[in-house]
Amino acid sequence: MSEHIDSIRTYTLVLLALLVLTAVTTLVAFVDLGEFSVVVALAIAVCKMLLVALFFMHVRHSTKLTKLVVLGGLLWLAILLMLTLSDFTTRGWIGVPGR
Amino acid sequence: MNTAAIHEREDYLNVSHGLKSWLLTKDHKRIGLLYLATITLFFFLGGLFATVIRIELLTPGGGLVSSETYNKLFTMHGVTMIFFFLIPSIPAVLGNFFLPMMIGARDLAFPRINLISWYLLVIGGLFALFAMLAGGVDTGWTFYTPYSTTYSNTWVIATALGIFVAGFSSILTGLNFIVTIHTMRAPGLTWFRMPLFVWAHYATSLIQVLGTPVLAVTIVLVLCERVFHIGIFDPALGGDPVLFQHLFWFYSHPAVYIMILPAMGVVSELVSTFSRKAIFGYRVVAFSSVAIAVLGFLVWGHHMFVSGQSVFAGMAFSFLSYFVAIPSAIKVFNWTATLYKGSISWETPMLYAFGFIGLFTIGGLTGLFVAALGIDVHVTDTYFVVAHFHYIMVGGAIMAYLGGLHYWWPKMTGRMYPEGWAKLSALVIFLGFNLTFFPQFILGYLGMPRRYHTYPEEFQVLHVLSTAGASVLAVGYAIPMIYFAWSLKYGAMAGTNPWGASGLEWKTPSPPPLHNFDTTPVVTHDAYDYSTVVGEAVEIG
Amino acid sequence: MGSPRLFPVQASTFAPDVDHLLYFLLAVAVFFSLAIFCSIFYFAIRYRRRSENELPRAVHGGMALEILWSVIPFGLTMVMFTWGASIYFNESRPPDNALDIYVVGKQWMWKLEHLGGQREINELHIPVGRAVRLTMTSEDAIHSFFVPAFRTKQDAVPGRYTTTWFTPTKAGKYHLFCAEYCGTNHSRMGGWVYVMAPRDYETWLSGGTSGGSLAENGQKLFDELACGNCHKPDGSGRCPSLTGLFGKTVQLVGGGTVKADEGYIRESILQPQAKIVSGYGPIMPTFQGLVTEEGVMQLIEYIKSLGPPPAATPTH
Amino acid sequence: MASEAQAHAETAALRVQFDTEAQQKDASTLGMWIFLITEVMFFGGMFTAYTVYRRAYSDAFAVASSSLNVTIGAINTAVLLFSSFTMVMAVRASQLGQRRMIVLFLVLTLIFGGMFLGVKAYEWNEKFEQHHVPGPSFHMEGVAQQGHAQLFFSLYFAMTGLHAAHMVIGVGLLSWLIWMANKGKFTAEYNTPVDIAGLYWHFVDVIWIFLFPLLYLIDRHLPK
Repeated sequence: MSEHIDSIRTYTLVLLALLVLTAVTTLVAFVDLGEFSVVVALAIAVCKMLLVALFFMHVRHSTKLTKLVVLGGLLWLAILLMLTLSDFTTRGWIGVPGR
Repeated sequence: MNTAAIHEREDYLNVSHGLKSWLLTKDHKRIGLLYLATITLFFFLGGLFATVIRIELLTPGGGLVSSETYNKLFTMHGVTMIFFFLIPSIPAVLGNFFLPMMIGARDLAFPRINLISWYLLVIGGLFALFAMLAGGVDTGWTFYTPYSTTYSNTWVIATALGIFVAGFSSILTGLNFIVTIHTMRAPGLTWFRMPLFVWAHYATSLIQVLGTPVLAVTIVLVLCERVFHIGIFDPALGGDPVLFQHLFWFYSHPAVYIMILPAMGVVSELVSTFSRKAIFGYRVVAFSSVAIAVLGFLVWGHHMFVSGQSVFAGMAFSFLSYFVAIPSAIKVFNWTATLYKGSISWETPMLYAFGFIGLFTIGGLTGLFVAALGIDVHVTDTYFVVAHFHYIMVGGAIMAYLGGLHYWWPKMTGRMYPEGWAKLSALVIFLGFNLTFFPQFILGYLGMPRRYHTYPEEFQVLHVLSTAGASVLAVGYAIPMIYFAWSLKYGAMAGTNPWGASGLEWKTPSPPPLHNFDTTPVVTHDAYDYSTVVGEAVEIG
Repeated sequence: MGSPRLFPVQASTFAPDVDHLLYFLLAVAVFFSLAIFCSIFYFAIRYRRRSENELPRAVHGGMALEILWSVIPFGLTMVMFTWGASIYFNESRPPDNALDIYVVGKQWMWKLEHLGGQREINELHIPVGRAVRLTMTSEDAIHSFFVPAFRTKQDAVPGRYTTTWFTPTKAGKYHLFCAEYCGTNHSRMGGWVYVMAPRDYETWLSGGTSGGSLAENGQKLFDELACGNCHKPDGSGRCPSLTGLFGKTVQLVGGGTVKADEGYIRESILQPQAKIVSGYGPIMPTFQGLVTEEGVMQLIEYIKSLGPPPAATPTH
Repeated sequence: MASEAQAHAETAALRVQFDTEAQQKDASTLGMWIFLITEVMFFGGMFTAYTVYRRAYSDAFAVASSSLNVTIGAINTAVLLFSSFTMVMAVRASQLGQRRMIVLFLVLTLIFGGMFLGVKAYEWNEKFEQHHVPGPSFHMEGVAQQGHAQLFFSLYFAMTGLHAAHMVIGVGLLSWLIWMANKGKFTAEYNTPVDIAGLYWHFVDVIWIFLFPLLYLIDRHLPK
């Protein structure tokens, strides 16, 4: 079994990065960014997710299949969100209640 | 098992004895049989509900049972048939039994999880049974809010919990299949040498794994609302009942493909074996299964054209729905083309396959009707839809399930069933089915709404026809029960390969040994290569 | 209705549209079904197994055929989609001059209210040849307003408005059903739609009401609830003037806009904080629980009656 | 594998259905990843509901969100991140076959997990005291549309509740792992259970990484 074993240093750096990002996302929430505050919050969350997935969950060293599974899962989540929103965002477009 | 001949050899049935050896088994074959017994019970329970429904509908005024009872009957018919019979039917019985054998494995990747899956189905089933015995549930199998959360006074919670638990059974089965197919194929068994049954189950498993959790969480939210009064879908708080429908159909539309894809897999095996020919366009058929699984996730909104969903979402969902029609059509064309210049044998499983193709064609084509926005507005929530999905689920999935059961029965039990009776019952089922459900298309277009206890008199003639068909259908379903049971003791001994089939499961004795194969097979040919099966072959065509 | 029939009566302008699409689909379905059935029968007999040792020659598919039988059905389905969607789009857009009727579904009856204040339960009287628009909601579970002869159906959803419309083309008496399962007496939640010659309809209208018109009742309710304390007609109150509001585009706090239609007004009465008009504070209390769905509809009609959308400057 | 492969005696390190340890490990890892995908979809349903309602009722959501204690939330996030770190260190120790270190890091993970749950329990309790629990007694200052704020808290409780339920399952898994590790069951050759339990734990962490900004950090800048 040729597992790739990361160094303690790597893991520590990832932890630090995660903590810093937590602090950033908390602080930036108090800044008025208008519409972008959601975008920034989510972008930071995605970065943190990537750090955890790539390093802590070893996706970095995983097989193509594992990566495909991860991407597939996220894609399906996107399908659920996008197609549901396709209803909620287009309500009222033709100006007839309930249509 | 009354002859000495079979006792000389150790197989999965006689390797150990006693109730405990079954209830704690990790053998995928025994678990398959446990499922078979379980879902057969649920099938007859669901059938019983259907029988009362059909008798009730003989008269327009509704004299046999009260409205409350009638509403519970159709709800419990749906819940039982969908969650406790159709969803587990082919995957959990035939898939469990034969998927590992078809890929030359000794078992599934996670035998213990496989057993847990069965227990989850049983536990879920007991919840649902409890609800039914305690007083029943009347929300319709769709559990639409706010009726299910606020207005129904029936056993919604127990039933929903049952479905929740059974959902995890389905998830774990799918997970097990995917991992097994990825990691446990016999040497030489490349993806494009796999039988189409395996491809179909792979696609099915994707849906089980990706869709079922959304149903689970939706049920959790409904339960939260009903039990703790924290309203996620409650209009009084500004919640949107249509959101529930989105989440529900995100699973429940693909769930139709959980039922029909394995059926298509079975039919591919049957058509190939009984015409002794490789499936025409093997790769196209294999990919079409995956395409159906993927595209099936993009179309759920077509259940909601009149729900208050936006016009544009409705159009998008209608558009996407037509894409899923194409891979289904391709399969039908390819099966038909496979028959061309084949060597076609008219044994019972093949009759079921013919029945499947015919009924699925009608069910599929009427699917085009209900996907057309203009028509769906008129026919949604009418008997047209009822007829359409019964053509898919009963005419499709159950025909294939019975076909598969007949086909693999000799392998599972080591015994043949009586061919004459089997042919007769196949014919009776086909005729009874059409008589039951064809009139419902007409009823639906005339405007007869579904889930109606009473109805205007002008619909009575068609309802009577339908009930007449249902009684024929009931007889058709009873016959196999009897002769299958009979065959366990009196059936002729089945050889290793009674049909001259090509799959790996036919290269090991009937019934198979505990670990399926004495030595792991090595695959050197494509699927459906009959040149090695037929001795002294006479080439035709 | 006489002898058993295969197709329902056509009694609205949509009915023939829908039926024509159905005929097309039927033709396609029959063609493909027959093609498949006949092929299977023919092959199954022509190529039946004659000896146990037969081995058909393996055929490994033909891409040309696969493409052919993918592309042709796909083309046909796109015709179905376009055709069906265009009917649906029509069904979604009521004409401006349509006759307005308000519908409230509740377990287990349909309550319908005409602009003149005539109320009906499980019956709807409408004139032939005139577009009718239904604005619907539900007081409890989801219901669905279904008239097979018109080929229309629309869910009535609690908490919001939905709309459907039709133009009856043939006088007569047609079934009205609830098509969305709603509990015990779901199958009895229905009645009749009476399509009448215009003159009969006028007669019916004049004999049908005792109270005032919908707008008049709305005005009474408006006064009872003291809405006018804040919503002063000249705009001097703490809340926006409602004169000429209906149909106008409203500027909201935060920069958005919304069209003042039935849905918006309903929301503003029951959930006033959801959309705040630009220049005003979120001070209006909710009237949820104080006004029935029918009351809300009367208020809407009253607000509609406060003049057409002004062509020029709106009040401040 | 050799074609002559036959069934062998079953051990934890090599179950009877597999031919090699590598095959078994691949299967277990893939199995866990697929399970995590189902979890993504499970939480996905709630994220969808959240998105729909936040879009519709952004004002009420902002006020309701701001009533949550952001300091506690941020600290709890950090606690969970620490637990992920100790978990990955436990996995590393198991890859190196260091029995004592596996136990140590698993115990640390367990402690951090327990802390997180403790803080969560404190926060929920606070909600009960403040009448921020959806239901007839719900009341929230500063929101005219009580229903919309209730929707926020319904989602808050559903999402954090199910997240906590996953944590509790994780704590159970950790306890079992600690017991097994202490018995010396895991070696450099056989450490799959630690590995896949680690995947699960990190996944639960990732869910929280999204829950934190979505629930605690909506428009904090707005004047209240």
